[in-house]
Amino acid sequence: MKLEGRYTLPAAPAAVWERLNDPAILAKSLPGVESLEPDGPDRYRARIQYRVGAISGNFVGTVELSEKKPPHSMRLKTSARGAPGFFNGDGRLALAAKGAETEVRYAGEIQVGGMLAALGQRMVESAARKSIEEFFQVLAASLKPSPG
Amino acid sequence: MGVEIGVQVNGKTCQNEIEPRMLLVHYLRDVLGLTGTHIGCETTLCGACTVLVDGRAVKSCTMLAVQADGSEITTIEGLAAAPEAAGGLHPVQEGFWEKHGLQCGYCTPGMILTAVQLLHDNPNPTRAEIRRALAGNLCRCTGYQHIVEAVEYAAKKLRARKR
Amino acid sequence: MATATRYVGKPLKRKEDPRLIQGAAHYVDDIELHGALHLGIVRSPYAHARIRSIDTARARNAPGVLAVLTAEDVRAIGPIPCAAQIPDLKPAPRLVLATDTARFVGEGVAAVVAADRYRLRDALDLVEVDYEALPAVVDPEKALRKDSPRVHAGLADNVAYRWELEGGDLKKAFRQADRIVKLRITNQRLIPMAMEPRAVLARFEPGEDRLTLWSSSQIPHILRTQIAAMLKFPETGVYVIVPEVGGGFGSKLNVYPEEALACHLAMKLGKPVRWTETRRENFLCTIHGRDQIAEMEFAVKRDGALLGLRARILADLGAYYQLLTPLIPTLTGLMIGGCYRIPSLRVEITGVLTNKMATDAYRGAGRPEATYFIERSMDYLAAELKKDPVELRRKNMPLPKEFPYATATGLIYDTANYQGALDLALKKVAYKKLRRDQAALRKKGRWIGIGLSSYVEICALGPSSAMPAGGWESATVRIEPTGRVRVLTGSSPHGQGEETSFAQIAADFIGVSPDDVTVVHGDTSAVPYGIGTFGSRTLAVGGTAIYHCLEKLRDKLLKIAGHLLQDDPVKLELRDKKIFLKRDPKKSIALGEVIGAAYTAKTLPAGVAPGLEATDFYEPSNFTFPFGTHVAVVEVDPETGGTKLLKYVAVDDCGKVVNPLLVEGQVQGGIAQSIGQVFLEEAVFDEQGQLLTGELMDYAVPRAADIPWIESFRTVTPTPVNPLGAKGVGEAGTIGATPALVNAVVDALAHLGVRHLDMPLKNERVWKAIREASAPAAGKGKRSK
Amino acid sequence: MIPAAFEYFAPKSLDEALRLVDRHGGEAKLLAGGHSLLPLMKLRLAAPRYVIDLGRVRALRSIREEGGRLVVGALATHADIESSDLVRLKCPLLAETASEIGDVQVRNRGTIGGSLAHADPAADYPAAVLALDAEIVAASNSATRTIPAAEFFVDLLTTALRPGEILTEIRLPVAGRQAGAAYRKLHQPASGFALVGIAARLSLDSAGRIVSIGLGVTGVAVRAYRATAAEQALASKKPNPKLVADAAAKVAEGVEPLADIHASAAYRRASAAVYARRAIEAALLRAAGKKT
Repeated sequence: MKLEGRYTLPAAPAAVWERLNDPAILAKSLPGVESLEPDGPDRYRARIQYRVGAISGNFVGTVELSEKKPPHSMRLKTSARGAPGFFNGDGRLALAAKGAETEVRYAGEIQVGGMLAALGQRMVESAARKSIEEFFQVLAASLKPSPG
Repeated sequence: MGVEIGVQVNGKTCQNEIEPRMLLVHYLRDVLGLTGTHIGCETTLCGACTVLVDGRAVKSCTMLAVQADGSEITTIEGLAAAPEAAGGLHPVQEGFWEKHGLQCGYCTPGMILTAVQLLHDNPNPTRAEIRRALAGNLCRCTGYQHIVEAVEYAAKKLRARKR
Repeated sequence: MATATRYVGKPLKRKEDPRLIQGAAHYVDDIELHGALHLGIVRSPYAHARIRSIDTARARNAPGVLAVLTAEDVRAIGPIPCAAQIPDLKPAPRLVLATDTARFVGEGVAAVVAADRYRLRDALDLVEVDYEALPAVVDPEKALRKDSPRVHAGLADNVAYRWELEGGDLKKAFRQADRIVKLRITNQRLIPMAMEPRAVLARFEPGEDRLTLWSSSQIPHILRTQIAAMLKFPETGVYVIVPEVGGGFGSKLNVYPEEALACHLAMKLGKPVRWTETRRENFLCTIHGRDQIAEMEFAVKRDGALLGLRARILADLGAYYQLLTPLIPTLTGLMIGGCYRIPSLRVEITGVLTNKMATDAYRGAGRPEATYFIERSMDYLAAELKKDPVELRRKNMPLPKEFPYATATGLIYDTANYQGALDLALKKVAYKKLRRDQAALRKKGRWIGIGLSSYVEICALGPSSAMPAGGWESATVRIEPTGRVRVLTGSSPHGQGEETSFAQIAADFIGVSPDDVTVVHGDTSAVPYGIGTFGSRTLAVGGTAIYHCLEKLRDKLLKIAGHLLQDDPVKLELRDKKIFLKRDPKKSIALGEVIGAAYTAKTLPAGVAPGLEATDFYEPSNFTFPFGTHVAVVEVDPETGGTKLLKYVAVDDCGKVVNPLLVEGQVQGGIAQSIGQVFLEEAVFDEQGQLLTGELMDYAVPRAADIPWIESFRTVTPTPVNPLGAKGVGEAGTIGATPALVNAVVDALAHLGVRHLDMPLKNERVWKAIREASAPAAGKGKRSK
Repeated sequence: MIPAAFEYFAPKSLDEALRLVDRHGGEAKLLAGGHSLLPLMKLRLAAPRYVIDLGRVRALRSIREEGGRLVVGALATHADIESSDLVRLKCPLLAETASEIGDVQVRNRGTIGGSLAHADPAADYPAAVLALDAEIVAASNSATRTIPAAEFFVDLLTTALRPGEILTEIRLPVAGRQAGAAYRKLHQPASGFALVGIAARLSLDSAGRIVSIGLGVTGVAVRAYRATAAEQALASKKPNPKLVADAAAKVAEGVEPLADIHASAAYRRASAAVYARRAIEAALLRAAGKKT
């Protein structure tokens, strides 16, 4: 299924770009990611424990950044597999300055398979939206100057 | 690892040590050998595994055996021992036979036990009430009409007996 | 029947029921074998993927696991059989486990054997498969494009076959036509969903070289032959037993990988091996049904006379061929003309491969599709020509005196009175009054629709010349020394009730009670080689084989009795366990005494052999062609698109009836499945080939409250094809009902200009049609999807 | 169709249960009737290490009237609620909603507490508890707090319950005079969940004006919500068919409806309006003492 939207982050594109390229920040912002280990340039091996409400599952997979045009756009791909099935996300992020802030437009596609596709059908899209929302929230938090 | 449970199944006391994750339906079928209770799905929708737990119809695939600890369970094998059966078939069983309420028979035990609860709660149901009460039991063969007639037959017979 | 019918024709209670209503019957999964192991399959979550590697180490070392196998380990097992013979069919062989490529979601890639269900389930998650996802093709029309991914890399494209059939002068028909009317109709993919998922149990006894396979199947003998071939094991050592079967509807008319795998593993591990399908597996990897798209093009006269029909049918076969996969659409082709006089006709079928589970025979197998296409078209034509749908049908139906009737597709319809069934249905539903009520209610804002379908179907499959693996059936009937009658049938009933109807036939012949008759089926070591139960053939074909055996036995009994009574056998009659002189019933002999004589063999007439057993292999001379008319009345909620069935009348003619109760049950059950197809059911895939209706939580089958009270009636036109006069009724409901229901919904929206809707008619689809038709910009009279 | 292994506890009291929840925290799941949790566990979409079965905490199954409110224990089953004379008298909307859940067998086992805590976006109860301004009581080892229904449903499958808390009971206002309520639902044909579920609750003054109204909506969005715009359109007004229809049309205002194979966002939105109107009309009839 296709998803798109926009989110405003409280910093200039350069700062956002920097965060997006920081594996530590990525690991923190990508929902459920427990660890990200480098696996080549702009490519990471991920361990993911995904949770939404009572539903949870363990996955292993990759996170990959590509088609980078700093600090304007990039492509973010995740693919992961586990006992409940697999999911792939392939999205493009476009950054644009909006005053002192940055508007990130995203457009991409989510694909799920296995049990996730069967049972989760009703909820996959909502869960994906929720995950994207969380991703940006954590990213936004990381951009706010820490109090004190 | 194992948990000890004690249940009355069809009037008999059963005590077993089981894994806590064991589903009631597997306890009945695999541990007690009561294979009249069938499994038709894994999502609590088909009703083939329906048994009576303390007199209420329950889908035994969505109940852990440990949750049944201390309960009285009636499966299709034990239905003829119910007082309503008066030594023969239970009137609901009889209705299914008389009215051709089954074809392949796979949904039948669950269907019968659900109907038993219905007639306990509502001795004189309308056809619409019967259909609604059987919403949790799928049948792919009969088209349900003969099942509805089977339940009507049983209702009539049970009412006559109570008089 | 020559004999007095005391039981045939009567609504006897079923003999099979006491065990079923008391939980005492045994389906495969109920059979306990000491030490039986549990088999499970690791399945591809991708519709199309290359299998790079499989790591079985973790699973192998898990508690309770005895074996983990991949395709490498089962190379010796032959491919899944396909019996369909279609000229130039492209090869698409399927092995029991995928070797390097998985081609649909659910295809097996590894097999795990464990000590119990729980350990097995844990271990399945531990098999690690490294897949490389490949582009999948899901839509059959896209699969035909040149740039489409190919399901089988070795094939030039995804076209499995093209098949054509032509009769009459179509060019002339289109030249002479006043109107050419075209309509595109889809018949969506369905999931058969028998209540009992498939189950398999295999045991190998090395001492006897005996391999026993219990399977929830409709075809025990064909399964035996195929398993022997796949495993290269002597067929004489293979014993297939089909115990109680919890419904099939065609889905168990097949040979599946798990049957061969369980046998292979039982031999390899030296212990019984069982496999029980989950419902999810049942949805993913047991055959699907229907999935055809038809482009219908009619040449018609202004007065409604049909001159010609050109039908192009695109059939989605899935990724591989199961037993009959490519054959099913050709049945649609044969029956596409329905019960009408269509002098010229051309059918072009394209079978296409996609990354989905195979389609195959599902209740009706090709005929519901044909009937739906033609009957939906008839209503569409009526609307286009501004004729009453009843009159358009009547005008084109052949008259009873025209039978046997040769169709342009080359079939010979045995016998019929289409008008009789139509008239009875109209009378029972009070058609004229209904139309008046409809008009009155429409003025009050209530949208009622009346839908009609007159069908003919093809049953009693069938002459062997037209069947891939033989169309005959076998029986042995034995009268035991105690007087009990044993009927051994090659058919394999699984809910239809032939243990009762066959006993009724036998009881009448032998002069005993049905209680004295035991019908044995499904055990290949007990019954003669048979074809199985499908295609509404069991009574008409299997029953006729029994009829022939009974005739021989009765003649023999009369011959012996004549000898004992010293009278001419032709003057004797057999009834109530007595054989007596027709003109002097007091002169009689007990049946038991005659049976005794047959076995003691001391007082047999010359030339009569001892014993009382007869076997028959019956080859039918033709199919039979049951027919009927169904009428549905629905109400549509203008606000939500919700539909409600108000009334349903079915008139079916299945020839002579042995047990009306059973016929009623078949008709009602079939109509319910049609209601499922029309309003609820559809196998929905996403673009990557994931089945989104992969559980009962998303695939709706009808519940009790979804079905209206069905008023069912019959006309009786016995077939001359077999001595029972019976035609078959197992699929009639699914064949007759589907178009009646859709026609009713379209009729309810006719005042908006809606002319066609594709199934399933879920609330939203109807709602959308209403909105589009009501919107001022939308332009009335347009088709809506 | 078989859950992963777990360690099992069957506490006999709420205190014991709370101690266990405290000890095992995020790795534990509470089991009530099991009709939300067990299906997920069977499909292995949930695999908790510990399962704490509340079934033996009998006190949580009571249904009683207390301080002018109806108090329903978390372990009350849908069947308990549907058939309770007290609920039918004091809070008929909750009984009507319970009767629309699943099927007989599901209603015999499923519990209100389990359903609310799971917060399935298509569950039925959320609509009713929102419409009724119910309060949800959550206990923990340290304190007991009351959460207004309007704050309870936070997101997809997510509630305001905190780690270590157990939902113990639901407190509901008792229906007054000239009050009426109704639950109207469009069923997802396969699962029986709500594609759209509207609970309407209102009361009238002597002049026939709506003095109080609650509209709870389930199935439409990722979480159940109060349709405040629709409520405001009716508040303090004397209802007529047009007013009701116009108000009902606002029931999904500002909401991004869910979409799946069973219903598009547009259909959910349109159906929500129809079902809202029907629920309000039924509630009005009942408030006027008429049968529906």
